[in-house]
Amino acid sequence: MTRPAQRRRTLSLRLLVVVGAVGGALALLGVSGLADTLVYYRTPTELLAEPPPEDERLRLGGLVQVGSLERVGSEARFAVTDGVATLPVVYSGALPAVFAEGQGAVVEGWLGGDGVFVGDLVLVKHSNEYRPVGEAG
Amino acid sequence: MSGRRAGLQVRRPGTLRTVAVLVRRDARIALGGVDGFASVLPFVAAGVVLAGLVLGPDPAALRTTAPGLVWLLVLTAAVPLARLVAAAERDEDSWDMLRGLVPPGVLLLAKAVVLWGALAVTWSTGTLLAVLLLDGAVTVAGCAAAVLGLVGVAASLTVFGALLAASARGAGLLAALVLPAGLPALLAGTQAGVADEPWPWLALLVAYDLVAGATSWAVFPFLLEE
Amino acid sequence: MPRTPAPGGALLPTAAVTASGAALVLALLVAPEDAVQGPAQRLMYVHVPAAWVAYLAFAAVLVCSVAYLVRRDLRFDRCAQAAAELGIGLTALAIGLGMLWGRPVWGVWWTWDARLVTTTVLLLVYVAYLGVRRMADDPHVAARRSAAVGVVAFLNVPVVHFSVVWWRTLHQPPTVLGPEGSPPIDPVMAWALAAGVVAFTLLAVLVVRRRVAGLRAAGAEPAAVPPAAGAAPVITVVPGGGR
Amino acid sequence: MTESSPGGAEPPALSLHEVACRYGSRTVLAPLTLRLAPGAVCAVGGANGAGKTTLLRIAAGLVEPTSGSRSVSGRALYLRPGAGMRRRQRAVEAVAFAGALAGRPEPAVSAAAALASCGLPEELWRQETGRLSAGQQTRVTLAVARVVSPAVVCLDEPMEHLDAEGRAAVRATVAALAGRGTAVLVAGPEAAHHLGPADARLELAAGAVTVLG
Repeated sequence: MTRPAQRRRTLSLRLLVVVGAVGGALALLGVSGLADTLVYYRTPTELLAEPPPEDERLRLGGLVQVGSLERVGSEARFAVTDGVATLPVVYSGALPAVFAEGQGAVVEGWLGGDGVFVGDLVLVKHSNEYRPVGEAG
Repeated sequence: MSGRRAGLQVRRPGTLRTVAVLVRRDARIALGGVDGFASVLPFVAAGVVLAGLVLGPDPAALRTTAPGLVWLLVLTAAVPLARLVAAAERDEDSWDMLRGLVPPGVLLLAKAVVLWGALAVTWSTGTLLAVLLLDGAVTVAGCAAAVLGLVGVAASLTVFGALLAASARGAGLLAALVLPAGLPALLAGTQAGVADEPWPWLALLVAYDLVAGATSWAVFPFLLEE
Repeated sequence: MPRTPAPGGALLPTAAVTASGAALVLALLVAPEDAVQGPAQRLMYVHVPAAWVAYLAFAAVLVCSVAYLVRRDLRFDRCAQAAAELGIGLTALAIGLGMLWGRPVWGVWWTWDARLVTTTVLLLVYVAYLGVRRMADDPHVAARRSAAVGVVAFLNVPVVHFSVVWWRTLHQPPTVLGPEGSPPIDPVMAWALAAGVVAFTLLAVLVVRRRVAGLRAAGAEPAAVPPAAGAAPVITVVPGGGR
Repeated sequence: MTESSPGGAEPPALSLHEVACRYGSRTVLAPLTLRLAPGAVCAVGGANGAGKTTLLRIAAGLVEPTSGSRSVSGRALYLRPGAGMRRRQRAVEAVAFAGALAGRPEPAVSAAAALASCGLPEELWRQETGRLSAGQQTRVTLAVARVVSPAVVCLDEPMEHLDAEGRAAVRATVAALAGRGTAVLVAGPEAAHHLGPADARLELAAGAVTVLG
């Protein structure tokens, strides 16, 4: 109470150390390649390079290949691509309204032995781009 | 009455010496009885055994959940372990003497070392049981992650222990603060043991230790004030 | 301390109402419909400002906490509490609106994605922060402890913000505060978003100010009478003075 | 007791300058300036809740005063009877621990000497302190004060639970500490009667101090 000036000095030293530590930590995380560690979904390239065990439930993410979507009854077939590799997907159920060819999607399911991904849940992964109708790229 | 000096003039012992003295005392107290630290180990054992029962017969499922389970149990056990910092001292009226004799930074360091030891024993016990009962695996990276991750957990826990000391209420709130503060350790500690490439996770843990250590050091003296 | 009328009188409320109206018009009428997401995207004009102003509120908690630790003035403590309450409300709003937005666009209300989980943890930590405030009866003790927690809790904010950059998530990376120079957003949409942020910020200032006034009234303590100069008895004790 | 030390030749062991303590609007301790020279003994009396403990804790640096400042020429220790030890420590270990923290070169040796001077029977030295009686625990606390031997010792209600022999041990310890240059503040309900020889006797009532002489 009596020594605010002194307290301010020691506190600013302490804050400086904290800011330095946070900065150092952020820098460390920036260069550590953390991006490949906690993955919400895997890409077709990764799945083809390292096929998972057949009973493992996983998420496949990428762009829905243009021209690949066909609906047969309640079943939908399409291909998910990351620009390098492509995986065919079969899914039975209602697709989200926003789902479209050329858009991002994440499919939950299993990779079958025949190389076809059997999905039971389709999520749309939209990009961070916002464009009006008619201007979409 | 000239020439009288104030008390016996004795040099303040160095930081490491003080930490060693405090840690030795706390270790002796912890090993000497069944309350406090020792009651945490049966809890961890029960957790591992019950998980084996709940998760069923599939060895693959048990193996994959084992590291995360151990970390979850360690973080849960951390809540009662926080009492080792100050609440136990205050209950037995030794806290005032420690505050009088040990500077805040040294006290933080010593108590964090004590907690690190207690957490490390807890983690090792849990991991050993997971290996024996759940067919879990121990990897070098997993152990390194434990060594690193528990540093940050111990630093945060020391702060929460000081927070807990002054109030009997609020232990539940403490859990709401400790578990998120331990989230990086839970996440990276679990993943480092199973990932092909543990380095990013170990880097995350180093960053976590850095931040947790610096902030704990920055705020600890304010929690000691009355 | 005497209650001083707000500087500028009704200026701030007027500005807040104007900005809110403008944001509403821009978001609902002027801004074009998103080519991919359709009308659901308009939730962005509320969801994003709520999240940003929540960050801002938590930053205010941090600043007020540090200020309290330096000055030991309960005014800063009241500001910290009001800002934390607002931040919690806005974080909950952002999560709720995000769920409303996610259901039609992603296809799910909730998923175990790094951004969603870290945001929820952020909410829990600040709820616990408010709890810590109630752990002590003495206002200064409560203020000191919660200030310490307020400093530590803020560490969650960068984790939430960077979660979509560090990790591969379902949540899209930041559009405006991203690492790239030019945000990939239509200019009219960007204006609507900016209006939303301004409106939320002004409303937030209003709410915090009201709440601080309420807290001051609730916790009003009669100003301690400063001791008259020289009133303190001076006692010097030396050995051998007794009998 | 003297009102001013001649020339102030010697820096005080403890100097409290216009310290006051308020809790909300309630005054726990009215502003007070108190200087203790090395080796001075000051008894503080007063009813429960009169502010004795607050004064002692401010003096020991455990409580930050609401206003005013404090300076001390070395370490300060606040001790209640039974304080300074963990229940599962043996008596001699507890005292040696305090000595080691205070920087005693041979803590175990000084601990034994301190316990002997405080009159704890030797067969109890290796007893866990939690199993000692309240009076015996007080003697361990006194031994802690002796072995640390700081610039200022604040003893809060040391005479509680003590028989005549125990009170004599407290007086002897206070005298020994003062002889080594430690300034001692002793608190108890009746400063005038029970606290032994003192250089000054203060009486606190509702946070305000009166000097008894």
